[in-house]
Amino acid sequence: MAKKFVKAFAVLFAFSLIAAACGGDSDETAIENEPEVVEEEVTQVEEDREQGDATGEDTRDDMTAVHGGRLVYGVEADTSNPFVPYASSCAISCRMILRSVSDALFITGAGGNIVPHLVETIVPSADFKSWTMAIRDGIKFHDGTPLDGAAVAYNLNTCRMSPLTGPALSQISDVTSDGQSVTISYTFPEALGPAALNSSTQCGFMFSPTWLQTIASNPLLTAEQRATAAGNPTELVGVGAFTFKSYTPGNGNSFIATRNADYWRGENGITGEELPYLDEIEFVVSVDIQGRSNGLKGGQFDIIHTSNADEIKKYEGNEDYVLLQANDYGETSMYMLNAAQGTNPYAGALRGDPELAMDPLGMNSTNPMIHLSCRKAAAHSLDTQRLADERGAGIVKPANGPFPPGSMGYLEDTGYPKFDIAMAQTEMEQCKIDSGQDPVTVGVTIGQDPFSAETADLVVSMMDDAFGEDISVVVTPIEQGQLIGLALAGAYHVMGWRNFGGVDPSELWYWWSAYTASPVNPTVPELALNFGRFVDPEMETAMQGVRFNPDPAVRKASAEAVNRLFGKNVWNLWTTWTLWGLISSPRVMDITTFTTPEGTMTAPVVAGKHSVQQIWCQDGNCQG
Amino acid sequence: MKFLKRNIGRIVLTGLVLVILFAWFARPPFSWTFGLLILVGAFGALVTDANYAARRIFSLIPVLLIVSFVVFSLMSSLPGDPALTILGAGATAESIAQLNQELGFDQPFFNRYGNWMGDVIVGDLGTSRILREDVADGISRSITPTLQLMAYSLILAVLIAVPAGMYSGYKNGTRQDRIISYTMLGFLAIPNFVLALVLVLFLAVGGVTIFGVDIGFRWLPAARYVPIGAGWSDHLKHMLLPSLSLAMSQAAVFMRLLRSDMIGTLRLPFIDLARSKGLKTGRILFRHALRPSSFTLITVMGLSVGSLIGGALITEYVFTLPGVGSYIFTGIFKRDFVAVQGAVLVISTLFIVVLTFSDLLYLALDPRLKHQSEAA
Amino acid sequence: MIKLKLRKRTREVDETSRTNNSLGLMFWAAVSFLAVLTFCAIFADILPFKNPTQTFKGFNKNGPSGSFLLGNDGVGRDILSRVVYGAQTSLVIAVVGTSIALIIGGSIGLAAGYYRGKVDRLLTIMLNTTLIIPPLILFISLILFLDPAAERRMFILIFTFALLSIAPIGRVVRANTMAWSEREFVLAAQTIGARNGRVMFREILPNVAPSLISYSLIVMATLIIVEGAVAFLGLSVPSPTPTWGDMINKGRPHLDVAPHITLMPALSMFLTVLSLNFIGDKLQEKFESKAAIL
Amino acid sequence: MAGSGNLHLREQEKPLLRVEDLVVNFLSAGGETVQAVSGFSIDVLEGETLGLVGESGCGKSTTARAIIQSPKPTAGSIQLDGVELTELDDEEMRRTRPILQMIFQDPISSLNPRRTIRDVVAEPLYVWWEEETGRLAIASWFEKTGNLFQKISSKFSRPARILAPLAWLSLIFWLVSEASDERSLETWLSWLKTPAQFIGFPVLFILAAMAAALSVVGAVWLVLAVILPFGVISGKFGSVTNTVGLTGLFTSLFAVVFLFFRTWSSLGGVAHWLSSGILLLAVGFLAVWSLLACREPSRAGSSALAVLVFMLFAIQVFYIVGLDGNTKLAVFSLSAAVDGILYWLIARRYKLARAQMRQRAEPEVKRVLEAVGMEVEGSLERKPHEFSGGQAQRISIARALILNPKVVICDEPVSALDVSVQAQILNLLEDMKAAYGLTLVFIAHDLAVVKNISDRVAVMYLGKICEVGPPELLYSAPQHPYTRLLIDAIPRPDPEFDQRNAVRIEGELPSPLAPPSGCRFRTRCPNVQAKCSTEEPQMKEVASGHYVACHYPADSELNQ
Repeated sequence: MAKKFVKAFAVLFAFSLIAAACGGDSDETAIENEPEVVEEEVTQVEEDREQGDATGEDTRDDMTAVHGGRLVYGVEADTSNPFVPYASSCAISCRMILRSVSDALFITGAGGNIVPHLVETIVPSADFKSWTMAIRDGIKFHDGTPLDGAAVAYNLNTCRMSPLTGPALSQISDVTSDGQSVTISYTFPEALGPAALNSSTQCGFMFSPTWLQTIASNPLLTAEQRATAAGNPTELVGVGAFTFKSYTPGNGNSFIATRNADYWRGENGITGEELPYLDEIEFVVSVDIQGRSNGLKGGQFDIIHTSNADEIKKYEGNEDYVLLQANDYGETSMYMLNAAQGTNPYAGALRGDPELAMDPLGMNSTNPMIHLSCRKAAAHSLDTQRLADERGAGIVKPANGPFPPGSMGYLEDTGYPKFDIAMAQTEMEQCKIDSGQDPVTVGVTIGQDPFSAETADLVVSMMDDAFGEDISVVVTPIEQGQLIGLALAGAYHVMGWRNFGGVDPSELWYWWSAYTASPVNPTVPELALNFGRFVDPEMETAMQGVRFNPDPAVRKASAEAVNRLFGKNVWNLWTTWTLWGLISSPRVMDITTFTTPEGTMTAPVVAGKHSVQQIWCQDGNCQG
Repeated sequence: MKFLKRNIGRIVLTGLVLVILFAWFARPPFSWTFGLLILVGAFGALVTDANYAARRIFSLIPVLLIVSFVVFSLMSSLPGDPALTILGAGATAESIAQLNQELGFDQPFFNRYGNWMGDVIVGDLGTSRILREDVADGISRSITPTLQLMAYSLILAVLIAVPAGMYSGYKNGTRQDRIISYTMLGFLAIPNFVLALVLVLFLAVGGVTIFGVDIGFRWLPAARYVPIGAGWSDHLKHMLLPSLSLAMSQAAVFMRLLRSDMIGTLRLPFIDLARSKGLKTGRILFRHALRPSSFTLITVMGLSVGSLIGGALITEYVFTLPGVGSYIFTGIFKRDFVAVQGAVLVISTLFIVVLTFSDLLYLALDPRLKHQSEAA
Repeated sequence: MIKLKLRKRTREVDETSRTNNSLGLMFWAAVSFLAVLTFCAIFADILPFKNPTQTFKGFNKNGPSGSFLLGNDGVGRDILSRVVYGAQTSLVIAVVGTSIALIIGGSIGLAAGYYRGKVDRLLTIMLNTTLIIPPLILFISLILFLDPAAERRMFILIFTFALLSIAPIGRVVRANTMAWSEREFVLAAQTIGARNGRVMFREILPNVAPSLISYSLIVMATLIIVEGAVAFLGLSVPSPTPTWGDMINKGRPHLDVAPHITLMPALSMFLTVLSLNFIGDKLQEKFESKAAIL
Repeated sequence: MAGSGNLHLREQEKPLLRVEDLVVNFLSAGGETVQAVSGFSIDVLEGETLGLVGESGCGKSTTARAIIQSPKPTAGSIQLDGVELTELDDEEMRRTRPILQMIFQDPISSLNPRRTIRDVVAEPLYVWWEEETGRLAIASWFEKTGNLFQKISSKFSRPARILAPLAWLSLIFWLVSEASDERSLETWLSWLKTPAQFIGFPVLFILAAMAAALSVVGAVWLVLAVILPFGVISGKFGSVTNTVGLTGLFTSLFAVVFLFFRTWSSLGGVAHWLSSGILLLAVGFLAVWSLLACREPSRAGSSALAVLVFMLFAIQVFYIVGLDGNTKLAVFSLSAAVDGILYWLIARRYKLARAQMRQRAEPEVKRVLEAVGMEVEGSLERKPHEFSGGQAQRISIARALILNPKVVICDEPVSALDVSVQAQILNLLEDMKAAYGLTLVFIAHDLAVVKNISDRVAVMYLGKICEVGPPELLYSAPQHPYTRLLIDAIPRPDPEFDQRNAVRIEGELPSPLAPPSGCRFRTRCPNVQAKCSTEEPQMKEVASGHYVACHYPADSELNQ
């Protein structure tokens, strides 16, 4: 239930088939009446939070935006270096940076639909195996290279060829371009199409091919080209509202970008708008939430983000600061369990080794969590309501599955084990037999910030209360950035984690698919997006219903089936639904309000991420 | 030459101050600054006692070799495959082997050490594959805040310790002495991370109320580093709290030393002579008693660099300063052994040089020592 | 005018030298504090302290109350018992670390100061090499590179602490030994045919011991602070074993709403370190003044 | 005048102490040579008292210390009862010390402030009795255990003393290794927290925590395994290198470093290589040491023991490296038990003997204290600083006398005392001399002091002898101008004699770094001639038993 888990490369695949296919015609997001009094606002937020649809919308009175100002954004981690999408383990802080220097092909609309942004129109072939996009004409990268079909194709191909992002794009068979149009071919009918390349995915962001060709790590380069490539993979050249100025890695250091006068939505651009308003934006890494919060109070930061509900709660009702909360499309906090054991015929079939062993080195064989009884025992012993109340300040809710309230697959009762010490002890007896251990020894890996560590203490104490001498829990704090590496390599037993944020369940297939569950082997790590490495044939069937069936009722039933499978097999120990908070000085305006050139409202906050082009400061001065 | 010899202490001190000022305004690479500092110190010592200084400087070479070896073997034994760490999760067996070859990890230990040392001697600390920058650049960048933090702390500590120590030594045994001594003893017992938290709570964050009285203030910033280039006052404001939290325990150490030395000095006959000449107390204290009482202080100031470096690491952590402590910390957690190796080597070298240097400075300030060392 | 002042000063000095011989109320207060703390730490299991890792539901961040004398921490644990059990960790690490350093540094210092010459030079170099890498940097490098998974944390902690304290203790012993070796009773002992070891341990060591012990107390105080710093960075003995530094670190997120979570361990660390320093100081003063008489 | 020559030595009479051509040079901090004593020769017959006088800094005390070999002189010969002291090794010299005692200038400084008078005076007895009893204890133990080491040499007390505490540790560690498991720290801490067990074993607590912290109890065993044999070996070979303590230190350092690397090597890589290297070094070191031991024929018995212990040690070390966890523990426990019992047995014998020592020494202590005129009642348990200077000097004399020495060197024993006490101490020394048949070398800077006590007086200047002779001749007819000046400087109650008219020594003593050429006194001599700067005067007899080293002694024609 630790709060600040680095999210994996959320190469998130969007979303609803129909909405995408129709190209975003629906403009259902009428601006709601804004509550006028702060108290009402608070009440409203509380209600939204209960429903799971706190959107993080900036509902303050609209004033006329003014130009100028320098915004300092305190972000939670220095999550990627370099930032080039094909090589980046890009978590939320990194995504914010990408959003400042570039734009994505598509963007998530306010209703969860997909809205074209750099793309003008999108047309699928009849069999949905090939999609053709028309790119807006006249957009230029910061270095003057025009954004045409070839540039888009080049960007997509770098991602496809990269060992890091390639597997997630494995269904693309070919990308061709002609003038401003790009055609993407798939190996099987893809109902979503390239709409997946929206602002939630790092590969949706476009960067200058001229610049990419100077980067030595570019997988499209030949060996000779690589030898002479001298570009810096952190000095991003995108199409965005801000141009790269400087980047120094490390805690306390920052990424600085200055206003792009030639932004395609600016006064010199093709739309003739006035974006962006800020002169400069600086993302300062401040790993420690107390450091960020103190910095905000001390005036060193103008805006910070956090998923620490305890800290968010402190700002609630504080009129000195603006607090925006978002938990729709949100992630779930959990203790991820490594279930690698036996063989994986699914991934094995792809590799020509049907007997593919999941744990060839026996690294996970001592993990009791490979036994269902142990997983159940652990789940029964966790008082998630108490976790939500004491660690989440009561403003988050205990989770029972990967789908939060409001989501398609959400269920009141998923069959996930409830807090019940008697049941837990019964299961533990079975667990001791299954695992052959007494006491049962579990290693828990968590982030090293004090809050997560304290939460882990609470969890350990709950298990102690339930099992006493029967269990021995060893907690290991690790730096946030390291967690992802261990998860990918499978070098953990239990890990504090936060994941599965997304608008539609189909986006989440690769987290749960047996095809993406690679064996545990840190010496030859293979990309395993299914970090828990569970192989669940029923899950495969259920996910196909979600992904390929256009019937909403079937999709909903399938998603619920997925949810129940998680409840039944206890692949993860759920704790709470994640709540994101954006806290800023009141001078910072329109923090999450963003519309496309066509005037379509976009989703304010998607799993903590929001747009920055539209932000402005009162009197053109963010510090006051 | 005679003038030189007689005033060598002053000349060296002036030289040092000039170098430091030059370093801050003209911002040369830190290696130059160090070189200059060492040169000035060595010059002072050479003029005073060439033999001794030369011996000290030459004796640095084996020490530095030991340090480099220790650092290198420590970092080489780190668990996990460095190539894998560098390449990240998507690495294949071939690419790991290739990178290992490229980085020379397939070579025997001593070959690697030799190669590394060869590079280090010409100032090339290697390239960090994880931070993707030259390690020397990274250290140059991050050492500035650390050195500033250490320098300000040292200055603050001296500013607090010297008057307090002198007064306390002068008033030895009185109530004032006891109050000052016990207060300083208290500061000695407060760990700097606790002091940092307390200072932030009361002086930076605000909103602390006790019985309805607001005792929290928002006078000073609690996070971030502002370079000198962005404005002196802003820079100093941002550095004040970190420096203060680091300085207090040092101040306590200095003050206690100065106090006991002062008590000793004030008992010496030449102080009575000065008194009998009718000099004012202040003049006696500052012009006559301070200098002979401050030699231990100077030595200990050199030694305190070690604890300052350690303290700076924690202070940087609490105050989000992008110093060399953060650099090492990040490097360690990201298993970026090239960066850590370089940074630890630089810091240790800095530490040793400062230690030696404080010895030499001591010599320059107090030429009597030359004779003492002969007599001993 | 000046003369008057002078006379006054002299009288004050006399007063202090008199008070130096009695240790004073503060000294005994410090000793009793440490005694109580040590007693509680040793007998924590027997005394009626609550389980330091038990989390009491609904008590999180509660202030001091009847059943929880120092209040509860962020997850409802009893701060009082955590402070006491934290003392266990701090004291064990500091005492064991200092003892090892005392044995090794003491013998090195004794040999260097007694034999002098080449032996002295060699041993001094050995001492100085332990000073090469700044303490905390060395420490963190060791911890993270030797044992990222905290399995042998206690060993590394003690080992490093001992390593860090050898040089200072060795130097003190060496200087003291040198001074005492000048005394003629050392020559007298050699003259009656005592072996070098006997001279060192029977004649010199008892004279060096008082200042050594008072200095060790100060070293111990420093170690407690360093252990706190390391725990504050989350690198000390793995959680949930309570340590003061860890408690301070974990209280940090709640500093504005529940400062007592941080304050209590910080205060106990402060008092312990203060007491150790104070006792060390006073003993040193006392022994020095006694040595001056001899 | 101060000159060379050994004419004054009495070859025919077989002196008890004979010093010939003694040279003592120091290196100053600046690297220059200080010539403290250059070519000093003297002899002392049995029962005779030699008075040695000269200014401060002339090398008297240096001579005295050179005689007792602390430090050894640069060159020259010192024979005590026919034994050449300069050729003895440290151990042999140590054994010779009881017959050659010394009384020091500063009575307070020469008594250890932390010990009672009883212990101060009895210490020499303790030293030698312990040697005796320790040797006996071990010898008898080895006899019992199969006659393996019958020829245990006489040098075995030290191991016993080291072994006493270590034996206990051995047992303790044996217990620890028996009781520990993987979570040994917790086990041990909880075990130790139980008061009854805790209070008795504070040391155990610390060490057990260490052991538990190491998680490899056997590893701690290694430290012991290294230190224990070295205790034995170094104790025996202390005399070979005189670096006993150093050896022990090196060994424990080896062990610590080895331990460190061993832990480290479990992580693989270069550390493993290093640890093997260090282990190899340590073992090699030991091997060389043992070989060295075997080469000394006089120590054959103890060498055999050394080899045995070394083998034991080597076996233990190799077991650690080669075995897996459980076997390792078993082997350790076993060897620990063997070692522990072995050492414990030796120590028990030793302890018993020691308990009686104080009691045995008491009559002896009382006897000498009474002999030097001290009030025995109530003073035995007092510390030196509770006595006056005169009393302290008496204690000092008692300590020197308790071993029944033949020769006592008195290094300015009265110059730090009040004049009234001086006479008492001088009388006491005369009495003692008579009572114990002592031979005294009495050093003073004051001619008046030695006048009555001495049978023969030698005058020293800048590291050389100027004049030697019986006091009656020397005082009445001093031949050397320096002697004359010294005698003139004695204050005398003769109203006729005007002190101000007496010839005075002018100028400072020249630096011993660069003594004057020729006659060393020439820079201050009132009668200096050209010859004095070129030629060094030789010792010549001016009257029977009266020798002088001067080109122009007082009785010579030139002076008349």
